[in-house]
Amino acid sequence: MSLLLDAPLALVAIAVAIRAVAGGDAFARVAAFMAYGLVLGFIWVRLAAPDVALTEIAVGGGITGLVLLQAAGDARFSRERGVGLLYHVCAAILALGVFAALAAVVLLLPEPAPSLAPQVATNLPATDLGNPVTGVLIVFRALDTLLETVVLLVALIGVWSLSPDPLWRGRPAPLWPAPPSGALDFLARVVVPVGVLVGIYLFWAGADVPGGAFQGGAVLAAMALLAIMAGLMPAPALGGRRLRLALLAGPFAFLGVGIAGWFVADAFLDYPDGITKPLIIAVEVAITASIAVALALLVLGPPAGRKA
Amino acid sequence: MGNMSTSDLLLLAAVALPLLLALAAIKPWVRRRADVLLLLAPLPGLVAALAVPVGQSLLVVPPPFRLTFALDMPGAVLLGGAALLWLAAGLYAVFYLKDDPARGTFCVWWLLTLAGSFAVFLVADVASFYLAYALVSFSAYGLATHDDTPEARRAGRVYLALTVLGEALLIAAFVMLASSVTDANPLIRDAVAGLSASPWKEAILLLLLVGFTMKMGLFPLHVWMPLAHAVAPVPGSAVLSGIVVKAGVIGLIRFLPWGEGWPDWGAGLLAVGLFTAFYGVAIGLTQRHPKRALAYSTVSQMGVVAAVLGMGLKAGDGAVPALAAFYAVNHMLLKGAMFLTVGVVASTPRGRLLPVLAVAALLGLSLAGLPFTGGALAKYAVKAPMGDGLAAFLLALSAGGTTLLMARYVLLLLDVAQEGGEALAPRGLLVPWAALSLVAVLLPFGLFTPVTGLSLGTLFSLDTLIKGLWPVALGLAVGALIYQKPPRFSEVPPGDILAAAAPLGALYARVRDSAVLLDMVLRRWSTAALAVVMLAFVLAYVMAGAAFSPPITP
Amino acid sequence: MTLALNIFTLLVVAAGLLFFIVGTVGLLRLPDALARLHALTKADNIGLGLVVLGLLPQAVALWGVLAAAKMVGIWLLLQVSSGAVSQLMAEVAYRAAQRKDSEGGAAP
Amino acid sequence: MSTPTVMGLLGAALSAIGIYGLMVGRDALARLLAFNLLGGGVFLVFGVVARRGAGAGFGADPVPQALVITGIVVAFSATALAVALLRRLAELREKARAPRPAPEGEA
Amino acid sequence: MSGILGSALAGDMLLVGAVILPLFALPPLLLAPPRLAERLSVLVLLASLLVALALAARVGADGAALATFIGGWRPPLGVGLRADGFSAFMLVMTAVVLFATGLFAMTTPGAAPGRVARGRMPPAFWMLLASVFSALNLVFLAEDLFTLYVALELLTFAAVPLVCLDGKLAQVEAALRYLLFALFGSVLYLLGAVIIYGLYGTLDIILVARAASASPGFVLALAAMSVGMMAKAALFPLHLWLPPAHSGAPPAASAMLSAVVIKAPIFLLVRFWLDLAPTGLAVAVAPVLAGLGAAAILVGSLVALAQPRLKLLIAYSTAAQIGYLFLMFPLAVVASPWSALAWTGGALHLASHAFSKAAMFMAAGLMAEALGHDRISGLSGVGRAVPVALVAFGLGGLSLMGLPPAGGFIAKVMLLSAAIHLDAWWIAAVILAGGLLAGGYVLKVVGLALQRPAEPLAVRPVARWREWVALALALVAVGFGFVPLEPSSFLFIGRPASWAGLVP
Repeated sequence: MSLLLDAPLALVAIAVAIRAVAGGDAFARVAAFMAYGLVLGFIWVRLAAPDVALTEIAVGGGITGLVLLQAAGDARFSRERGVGLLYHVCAAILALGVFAALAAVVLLLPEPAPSLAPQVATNLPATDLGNPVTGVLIVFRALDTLLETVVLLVALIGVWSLSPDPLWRGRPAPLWPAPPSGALDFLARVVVPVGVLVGIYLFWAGADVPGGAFQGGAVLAAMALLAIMAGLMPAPALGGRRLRLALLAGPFAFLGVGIAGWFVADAFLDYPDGITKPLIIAVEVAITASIAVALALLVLGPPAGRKA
Repeated sequence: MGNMSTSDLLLLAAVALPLLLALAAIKPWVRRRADVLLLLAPLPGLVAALAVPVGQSLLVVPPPFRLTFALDMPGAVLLGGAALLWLAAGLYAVFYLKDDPARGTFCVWWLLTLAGSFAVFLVADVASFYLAYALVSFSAYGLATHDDTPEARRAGRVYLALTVLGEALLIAAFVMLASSVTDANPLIRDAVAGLSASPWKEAILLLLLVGFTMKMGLFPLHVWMPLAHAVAPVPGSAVLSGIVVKAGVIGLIRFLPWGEGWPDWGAGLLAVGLFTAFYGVAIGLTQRHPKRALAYSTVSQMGVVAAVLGMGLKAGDGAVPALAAFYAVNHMLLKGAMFLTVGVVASTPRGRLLPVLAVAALLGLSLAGLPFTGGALAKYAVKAPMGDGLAAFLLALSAGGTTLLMARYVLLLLDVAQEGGEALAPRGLLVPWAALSLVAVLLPFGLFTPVTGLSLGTLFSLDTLIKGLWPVALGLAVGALIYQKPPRFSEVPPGDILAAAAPLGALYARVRDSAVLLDMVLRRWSTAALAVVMLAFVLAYVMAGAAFSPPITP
Repeated sequence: MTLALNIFTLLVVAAGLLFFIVGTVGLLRLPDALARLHALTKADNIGLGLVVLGLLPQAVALWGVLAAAKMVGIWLLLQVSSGAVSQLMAEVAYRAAQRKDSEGGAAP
Repeated sequence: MSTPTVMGLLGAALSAIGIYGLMVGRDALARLLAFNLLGGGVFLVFGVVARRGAGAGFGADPVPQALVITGIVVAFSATALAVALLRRLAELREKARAPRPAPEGEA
Repeated sequence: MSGILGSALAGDMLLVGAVILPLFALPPLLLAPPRLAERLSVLVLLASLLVALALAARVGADGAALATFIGGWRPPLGVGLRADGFSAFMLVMTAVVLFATGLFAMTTPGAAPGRVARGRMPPAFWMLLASVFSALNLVFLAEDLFTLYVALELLTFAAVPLVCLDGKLAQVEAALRYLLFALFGSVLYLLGAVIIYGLYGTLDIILVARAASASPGFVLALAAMSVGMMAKAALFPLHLWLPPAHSGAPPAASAMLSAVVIKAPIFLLVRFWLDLAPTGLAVAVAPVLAGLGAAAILVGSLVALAQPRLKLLIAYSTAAQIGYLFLMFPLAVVASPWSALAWTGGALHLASHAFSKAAMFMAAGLMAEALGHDRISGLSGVGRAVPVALVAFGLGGLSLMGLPPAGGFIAKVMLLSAAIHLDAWWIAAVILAGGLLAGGYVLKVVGLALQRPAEPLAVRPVARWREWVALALALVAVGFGFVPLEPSSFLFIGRPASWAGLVP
């Protein structure tokens, strides 16, 4: 019975993926990729992983698609020499080989896969968290998430380093070329408040139900971008102290709590028993804030060297 | 380091002083007083050669580095001769280069080569020998290419290419040699003792022979020597031809297994040596510049030394190294003096040339082994191991050839002489030249008995006189005959068979261009991405082969 | 009682799907961008409205009234965003068409 | 054919398409899209492994889910950096008035 | 030493501190004025160097690997950091090179503040340097495959912008190509990681090694992960991004990229094939790795000889020298006393290459700054302009050629004797040929530089102390020449890898 729903989803995903790879107009390929992101979101729901579905749609399909849309116009500048038919055939054969190998592995992987679910279940109460995924993210594998925020920060520094403005005081280039029209203004005025509410809810509920810092941060970033595009909010001056503090808040709050762990608890990134939940929430607030700012700034791009 | 006896100190200073002076010479104000440095550097080496008892060994750095110096007979003989030549050539160089702007860098290279040459003669463990050998080889490049002319650069490139090749061969040989001994850096003695037991003894011997004979300039790897010695400034080529070449000789002396006989390898070395002796003379006769003639004479004389060592290796006779060293020292001093003569002749007017030519002739005849000269002693010393078969006759014949070449050299000196002017060559050149010539002819007399253990008396017996005389007489007769109507020899370009190596250069260029083309293709994204996936399959296939079909090999 | 609700859901959701199909046919068949936008936005909005309406009773039965309210909220949000977005796309299409005319149909 | 198995085969298919796209892509955007497709496919395999590891009251093993969330955000920052580079390259090429790079344009 | 440093807490602090301390340079760089921030970040680099040294001392003193668990959660659930002898060695090497790079890139003290002084590195350089430092330390310490993935990504995102700091067209193109190919590599690595998790339910290297068996899934996982790392390490057929990227970057950045950043994927390959993979598989694959390494040496050196520009020559030399590290695999995986020597030789070559390559790139940068170009043909006479830089370049070249007294020589001798004893004659031949070719391109440059220029050179002033930084690095490479010729016990602390009872 479930095949009835899974097979079409799979076929749509493959069709969209082939369209994204097939070539032709860059804009169409990016649109296909955004559809791919959404379809993957449904598939993650089918795999009983709502947290990942949210992330896939918000970050994988949404903001990544948005960033790729910006690049759609410039693709032609990096076009290299085409390859002959023989190459295409070889590539196809190798791709089929990869498919065969991976399919064999997926089929051969032990059916009741060896899993850490029981261990997470037994240790979750110690973290006062309801949502196991957030538990893994913030407590059991806290180092990965800490590094995650640092990766975002370094990627942003990398994007900024491309600008001619040595001290990055300027503002990024405008997202929407034309002066904001009435429809955009109306859309922003209605959707942004709702979006911000949803973002904060997503982050807040993340402790016990699917949601979390990344998903909430992504929605908040999207709303900020919409407000900037509609002209309700000026594009931020990237040299601003408040902006940079917000950027640094996530990773360094997490680091601070981690270092405190040595003295208050018994290891780096270990939460003292009494106040685990509030401490985690505080850390998540900082992380969500810096993720939202970082994602938005990554889409906005490097400072354009103008003070305007 | 506390209980250093004076002789230990001397051994250490012989190498340490030149290195320190070279280091100090980096400072410009030290470089300006370079002449003092050049004189000071060889002194400890000279005193060490004379004063330090043979067989003295000094552990400079404790194991596992085990940098040890040891003075055995060949080492002492070569060290003493080298120190004398360094001293004389140093004094000569100070005057010869006084108006040369790049005098400073020349002095640095000079001091480094000096330190390297002393270290090569003294050092007794494998790794440090390689270090000293590399030091003397690479700093000699600086001396050779001092004039920075296009020919000098070409000669330098050829020299470097062959030197790096030689280093690669030697490191392979040393690694195989040292691996038979367990500890990290064995003494040369122990390593060579383990040679016959090691499973790769043929490979080791081949690599050692090729590596060291390349430095000695034996056919066919001699091509760099005429090129390098001709372009170097006079004191530079005196030292290059005299001392740097002997690094190959001491290498063979240290690393060949003198204990047991290796008839086939010995015969091989003997054959190559003799062939080179005659080949050097033949090509040398066609040269039109005295320095190139002398360079080919060095090739020929090194052939003789190799022949002597070959006979020793064939018979497994332990005494041969000392005799060969004695012969080499004789050649070192004579050749050094002859190169300085070229410089002296270049600055003496034609009119006053006679005395200089006379000395040059004497030096030439001494090299050829004219009785009553140092050279005769050297020839006599090596006569014993050569026995009296065909090899001994050929060796004597080569002496005749050398006489012929020396005659040619003296004639060529005439073209080099200055046209006009009255003043004799400046004293700065004359004094070191004269002193060196004197020492070159007389030193063998002093060294003969301590090295060979025979008394001087045997030298003057009738048959040795005749044996010494006929080759020289033959050489002079043929020279006089040729001189009447000199046949038009077309000059063989220096590095004679190098022209034959041109296709090698073309092959290298083609290989390099195909590598560049391959790199260009591989650095296209499409090829690289394909390569990634294919590589993954190759690895998986290889692993699958090993994992699922149990390896058949036991 | 639940049977009636199930039938109601089936009917209303089927109607919704019908509208989606009409919208898609409109997308494929209609000649220019503006007409396609017009068809697509209207048909999909109504289609989604019907689907949400159809699923309301099921949602109430499964997850309670709050979830149902959230579904209606989703529909409202879609109304606003698809309306605004289709207008923006219309503006872009219109400006592109104008530019094409002013260039006298020069090569795009 | 349970859901995880179908989705596992889908993950394998998407990875194959992604690798094909990376090999055949002629410009940086095509390669970037292919990279994201490949990433999506690999994360899907993670999801399948998670789904098969369900137990102890969870619909799917939470550890791979956390890894995928981190992976998606890393993939996004990679894409953002690549797009910034791509736009900067286009800007420089346009400023240099270089003609659209000849087919054998790259160094 | 064992007092304050001996306690478990201190061990934890050292391990975690090595990873997070460099990141503390980021806040001042973002918030404080650039000149002050630059000084603070050099101080942070120094502090991180001290932490690395203390860590190495502690590992040496204990004689056992140092381990800690993030948040107290033991693998397979939590993530462990572990410093065995080899990783401590890499930590210290990286710390010294990066601290020297920091000194080299620092503004000349007392230079004109105001306008960005010429040659002053933008703040981005310092932030990226700190991030590279932290990422490298994590790569050497992390024991979890996914944490390693995130560390590699952090490393790539910090390294790519370094390539195009000058903002020229060719450099941005090189950076984009580098990023895309590195991403291709890391997603393949991820593919391998997911299969391993599917098979064994854990991503911890030591636990996987314990459970590993030669099943088809594990074979595919190892293949994918190894090829991913080869792509990031620019091994021979996959080296398309390295020459333009490393030669385009500013001198301080290219020194760092070539010396240490390229070593992280190689370190992981060593960890995969010597710790993770069952020896049966490792013995099967090692000749393939060595074959590619040999091809890298031969083709890389030949192409380096044909390069007209100095920085490209050195970049190709990096592509070639990487080949040496892969020659080590067949010698190190086979069980024999000589494999320990080969292993030590490989590690020593890795370190001496890092120091000499950093010195050579810095020297090349200074020469280019002094002459205004880096065409090799126009190099004659640069010996007079920047003599100390030329000496640094020469000593670095000495180590590459494998001539005494440099570290490269000892490494070459170790690898040679291991190759000869294990009858890997072709490896010995390739090592010797590599030394010859390296001699070719080093002596070509040094020979040209020593020649007297045709006409007097217009030389721009260069900060003298920066030359001494390059010379110091070259002297460290020479210093490695005095390492004794026997397998070093420090490198073997904590091998074969195990959690020593800490983890069930």
